[in-house]
Amino acid sequence: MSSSSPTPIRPATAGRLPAAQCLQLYDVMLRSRLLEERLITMYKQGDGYFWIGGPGEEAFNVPLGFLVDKGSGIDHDYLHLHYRSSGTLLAMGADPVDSLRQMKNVASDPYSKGRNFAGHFSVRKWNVVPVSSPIEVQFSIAIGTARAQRAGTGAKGITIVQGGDAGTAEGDFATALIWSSRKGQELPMLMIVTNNRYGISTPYAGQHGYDQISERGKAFGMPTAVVDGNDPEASYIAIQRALDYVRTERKPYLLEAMVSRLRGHSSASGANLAKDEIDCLQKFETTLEERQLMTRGQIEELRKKYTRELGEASTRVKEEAPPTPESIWEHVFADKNLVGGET
Amino acid sequence: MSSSSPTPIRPATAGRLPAAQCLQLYDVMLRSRLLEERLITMYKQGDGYFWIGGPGEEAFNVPLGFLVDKGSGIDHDYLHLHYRSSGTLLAMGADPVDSLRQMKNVASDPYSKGRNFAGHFSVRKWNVVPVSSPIEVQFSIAIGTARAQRAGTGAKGITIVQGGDAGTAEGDFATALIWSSRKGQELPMLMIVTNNRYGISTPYAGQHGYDQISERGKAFGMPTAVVDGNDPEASYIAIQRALDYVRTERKPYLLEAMVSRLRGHSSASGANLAKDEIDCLQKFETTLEERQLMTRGQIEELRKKYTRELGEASTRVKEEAPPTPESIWEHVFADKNLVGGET
Amino acid sequence: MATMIQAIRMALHVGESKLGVTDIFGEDVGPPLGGVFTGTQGLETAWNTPLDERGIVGMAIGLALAGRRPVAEIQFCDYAFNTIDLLKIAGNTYWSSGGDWNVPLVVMTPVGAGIRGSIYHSHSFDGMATRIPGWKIVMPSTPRDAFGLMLSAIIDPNPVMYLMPKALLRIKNQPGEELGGEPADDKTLSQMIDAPLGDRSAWKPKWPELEELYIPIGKARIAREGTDVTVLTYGRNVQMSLAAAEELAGEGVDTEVIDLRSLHPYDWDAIKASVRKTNRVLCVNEDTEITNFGEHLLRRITEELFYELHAPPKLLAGAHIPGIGLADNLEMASVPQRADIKAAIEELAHHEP
Amino acid sequence: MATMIQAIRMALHVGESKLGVTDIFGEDVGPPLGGVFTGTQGLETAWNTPLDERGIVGMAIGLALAGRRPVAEIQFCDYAFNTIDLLKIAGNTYWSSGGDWNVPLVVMTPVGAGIRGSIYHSHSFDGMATRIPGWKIVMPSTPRDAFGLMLSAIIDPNPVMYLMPKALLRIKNQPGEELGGEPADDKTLSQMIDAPLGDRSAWKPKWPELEELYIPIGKARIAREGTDVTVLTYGRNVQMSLAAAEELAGEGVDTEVIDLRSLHPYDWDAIKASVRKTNRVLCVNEDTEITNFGEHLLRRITEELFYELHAPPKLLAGAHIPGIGLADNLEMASVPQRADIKAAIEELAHHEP
Ligand SMILES: Cc1ncc(C[n+]2csc(CCOP(=O)(O)OP(=O)(O)O)c2C)c(N)n1
Ligand SMILES: Cc1ncc(C[n+]2csc(CCOP(=O)(O)OP(=O)(O)O)c2C)c(N)n1
Ligand SMILES: [Mg+2]
Ligand SMILES: [Mg+2]
Repeated sequence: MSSSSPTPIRPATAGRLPAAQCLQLYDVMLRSRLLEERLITMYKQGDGYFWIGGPGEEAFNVPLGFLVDKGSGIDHDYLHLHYRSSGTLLAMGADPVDSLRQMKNVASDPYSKGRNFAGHFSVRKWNVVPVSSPIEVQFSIAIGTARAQRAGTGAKGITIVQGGDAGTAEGDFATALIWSSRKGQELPMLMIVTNNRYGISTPYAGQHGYDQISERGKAFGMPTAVVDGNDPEASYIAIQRALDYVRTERKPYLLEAMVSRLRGHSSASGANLAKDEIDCLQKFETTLEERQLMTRGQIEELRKKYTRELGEASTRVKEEAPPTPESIWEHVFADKNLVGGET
Repeated sequence: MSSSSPTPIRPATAGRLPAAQCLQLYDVMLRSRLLEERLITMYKQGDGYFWIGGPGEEAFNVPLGFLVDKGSGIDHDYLHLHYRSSGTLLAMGADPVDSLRQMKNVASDPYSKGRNFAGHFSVRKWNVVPVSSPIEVQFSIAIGTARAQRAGTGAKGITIVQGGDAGTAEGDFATALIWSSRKGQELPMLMIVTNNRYGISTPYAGQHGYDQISERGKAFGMPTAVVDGNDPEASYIAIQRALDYVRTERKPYLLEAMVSRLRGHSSASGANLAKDEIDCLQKFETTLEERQLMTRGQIEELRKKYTRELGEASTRVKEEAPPTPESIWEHVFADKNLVGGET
Repeated sequence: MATMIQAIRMALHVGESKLGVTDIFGEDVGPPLGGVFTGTQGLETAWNTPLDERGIVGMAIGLALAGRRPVAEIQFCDYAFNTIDLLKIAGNTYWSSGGDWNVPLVVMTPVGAGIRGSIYHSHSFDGMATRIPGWKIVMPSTPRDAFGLMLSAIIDPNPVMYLMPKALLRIKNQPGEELGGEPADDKTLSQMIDAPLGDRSAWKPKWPELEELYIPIGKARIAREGTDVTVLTYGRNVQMSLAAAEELAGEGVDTEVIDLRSLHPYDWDAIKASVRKTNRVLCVNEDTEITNFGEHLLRRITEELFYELHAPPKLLAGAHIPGIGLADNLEMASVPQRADIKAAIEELAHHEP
Repeated sequence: MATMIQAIRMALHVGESKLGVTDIFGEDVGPPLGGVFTGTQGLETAWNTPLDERGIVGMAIGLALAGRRPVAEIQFCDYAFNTIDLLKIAGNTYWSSGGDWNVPLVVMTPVGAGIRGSIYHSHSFDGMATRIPGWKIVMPSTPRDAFGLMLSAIIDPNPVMYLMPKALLRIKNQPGEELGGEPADDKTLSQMIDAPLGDRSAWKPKWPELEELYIPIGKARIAREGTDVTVLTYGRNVQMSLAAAEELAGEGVDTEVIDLRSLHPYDWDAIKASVRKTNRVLCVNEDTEITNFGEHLLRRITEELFYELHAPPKLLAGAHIPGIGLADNLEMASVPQRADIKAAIEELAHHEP
């Protein structure tokens, strides 16, 4: 399984992307969805203890992954993601089998060596800092990578931080707003809130005093936007606009994406299909069909192919070795300054 | 030393209060200022280890004290203050000698039994919850008394919480904004920021992305206002307006008062007179003279009288007994539910 | 026979209907979910908070100061570590104000490993909690104690931390340990008080008439009497220690298992009496082993009962590493398992001075 | 002879000018103040943060992840308790990511009593810090160690907590303990590196050319050799213990004082060797006594060296109460004083098995 690199071409029709790019987005959206479905199956079959992930966020997260300036160090983008970001990782070129490994918590899991839950990515070579379970702490940490990028080397690297809607009630969200907007010390940071209108079971209504989370940014003098996160083209364009601003102005931007939560919060709430949510993948398939970019047959073909590949991969992963008991003592302290360039 | 009760009369001239009320405000402002000066003297003479207090905030804090609905329990106002609130306490009727006791950390200190720093009030019978040193935590705690008052008994009791400008960078300030403005669950809470444009040594500029702290309230749909906290009449009127709103609407309000810091941050920074700050007391004296409500002679007379009284009181306090070593073990656990009405 | 989580829910019901509890709140605590472990389903006064643990603890303190009776939940103790300053304030307000304001509140939170919860759903909180003076701290190991400790926590005029051993939330009372008033049949109880799957908007629980039961804070329970070795433990490890003790009984080692139930104040008399009898002591808990509450117990035992000890006292605790890993091997190697407890007891029993 | 706070400042200067330190920050750390204890005056890379400890710790982690070398200050450790979750993340990121990202940062913070700091400027942090795996923790008791431990902390690829004993910040090096390169005369040093009173906008420090000195993390210092009793301590209590030991020397008790310097990892070899020699051990620190780091040390000593002990090992620590009161009587009764240490050593020395 491989991934191709992005083709950031300006759309011909307003709000539309070129055909090739649509197909490219669709391809990764589909693989991302099927990966999540495979993970859920693994969970249900007892090949993992917990599932959480991003079905319903592909139309936003996949474009994000394509637009990231991928690389290592302050000249490239840092990503402080949360646990629904498989679409972003796949678009960046992650191998889905590694997600299966984390699900099965085998020793070969490159993200955590069998230590952490599914969806908890860590890819230093691409500046993807470890996803950690506590909600919103990434917003307090992101200001640090952003500050490192502020002085700047002339490169366009920025910091991207993402979290859910309910999590913005934590003080860490306010921390990011405050530290990123200090006058004369602004930080090059794109803050993304993926709003699925829920925190586990708690609906948005009655939890917030504003209609959109993005309103929180206004007092801080930063540009804000809300985008339909179920529309991959609109998302691509909105992300690109936000990134352009942050890369150029070296100042913060708050982007809110309205997304769906297609399988509930996590396996703890059953991971069953939510019937009352828009499915961005289905919607985009209809669009592609309407524009005659793909036929239903081609779609089914592709789905089958990826489903088969993922099925085979999961069979292989199940045979991989678990971490040893003694391995708990590994990586308590570092001997080398890896982030400082030592190897 | 005693205090008289407030006379909340609507001002005759716009932005002006009736003469009697001006004199009443001035009286407490003066006593409050002289109390702080006495505390600083005690500190400088070695009769206390640390001073922090409110010289420069009298024109705001004294009116606040007069406007509080004073009493015990949810039918009255709860006060979550910080360490510059002596003016408020004196206006409510606190005996200045008790502040001297806390300064000298004698056993008779009613606020903390010699345990806490000066300015750390606690008066359960008036709903003044203990001032604690960590900045801004009062904003996270205040939502609780406000929620208890939300359901309401028909009474007008509300929660008042106050802190400095720099402290609003703590997540607790955001917590108060968020929890107080939840749709359908709004809290009757007046949030006050006394903005002296400093956090210890750090100036406002470059620490905030907005010109006024009050802008932070706007995203939450709550009314906000900025008042000249060096003008006791303007402050009185602004506080009254804010209180009226909160009492009636049972919803939050954010009020920012621009105040002076006349003796620096605390004794740690010398407690010396700041020359470049407006002195609200001097200013108000000039006003009173101009309006021919007081003569310079009367002012000097009053100042002398209070200075003498405080001097005598401090002499007495110095003779009072320190807490015993064993007393450290007292009040670790309560046997009775005092806040629940047990006596 | 109620499970532990049902017992907690029923205790909260007694709390709100008879003991003046006014607010039961936390993330996902109110309808529709009623708690991620079902602990607050169907309760009258349960409501959902914003996702903000600092707000939750602050809210609890404020409500308490205003004379209400709050029970706040932190969804997992793993997420309480940004509130330690506020927990300290709850614990120091009565003392700092020289006895002016007490702070009667309960914070309940699930703790510990045993469910493959990975790095952030396996934390223990006993080490942290016992470092915060001014709090009482309890931790049940049976549904009956869970019920009785909750009622005691609710009526206490101080802040009480109620630690819920996650791995035991579904265990049932032993026969003879029933709560007064609970239906004999599990299914009946479940139909009465467990929320149905699917739409719950019209559902209302039917609470059984329960007898009030107060397990006093500060009193341990001798979970098993024995003469050879004392095991001091609490929560999840009580059940494990009892199982290990039963195995060892067949091998001629007679173990006394003390379930502390209260971590602060703890039952020093019970500990002392047991150590005087067995002269050998093992302390078991799941928290990381450096600066561990068991080390306090053992330090005090060593200081005060030095000449009673016929073997070096022993601590069996969590590995001192940054987290508990997800894979079976990792979790099992990170916190004490029954076999580890058994081996430690054996070693103590057979130690020749 | 540098004071401890001058030594720290000079170490930070060496850090930023030679060891790659890029950011020294915290509340009031930058100009004009340069730290509430003057620790960061005149440093090139010092800057002021918003009043937000969570932001400060988060910033440090983020900077570290981006390959910079941050030194963050929490103005008083009393205000670090709302950041424990973030400190845990700094400590677990390397482990959680299976060795992918290390987090090289230093957090420095003043700790302890001794200045009549009342409830919120007297806290200790050793109990808390040692409960957070993945951190190294150091605490100097002399200016020389303060300098050398800071340099070691800066070059370490892990998070290092640097605890500054508040009461010792103005003490001077003993003769023979000078830093290589510091001017012999105090006044000269002060004129070179202490910011003037009043307007400082034009002021620049003149840093002496200092030799680099690395006190290894994990190595204790035998502050005083002795044969009768071992005192294990660190920070402020080292000086007190030495004074007590000197008094007792006149009374025929020969005390060994071990200054741990590193709390994690700690120097088990040095501890073991000393206990084997003296057979009597006292642990002294200021933190509250329940779930105290000293209890870990004593627990391990008791477990591993039980038969070496000729007297019950003893802990002298802070009273387990919600705060340290302001009045002299209160502070003195709340944390160990020299007389308490002396009495405890004496008791151990004269204990008859
Ligand atoms: C600090 C913290 N508190 C609580 C939790 C438990 N928890 C996990 S996900 C979640 C809801 C998050 O909602 P939101 O931020 O909207 O993100 P979403 O899952 O909807 O994408 C909660 C409460 C947590 N992980 N961290
Ligand atoms: C949580 C916390 N962090 C740091 C401090 C130390 N400190 C005391 S006052 C202060 C500045 C407060 O500034 P501001 O909020 O503007 O209030 P002001 O003193 O100016 O009235 C600081 C940093 C503290 N008391 N609490
Ligand atoms: Mg959500
Ligand atoms: Mg200020």
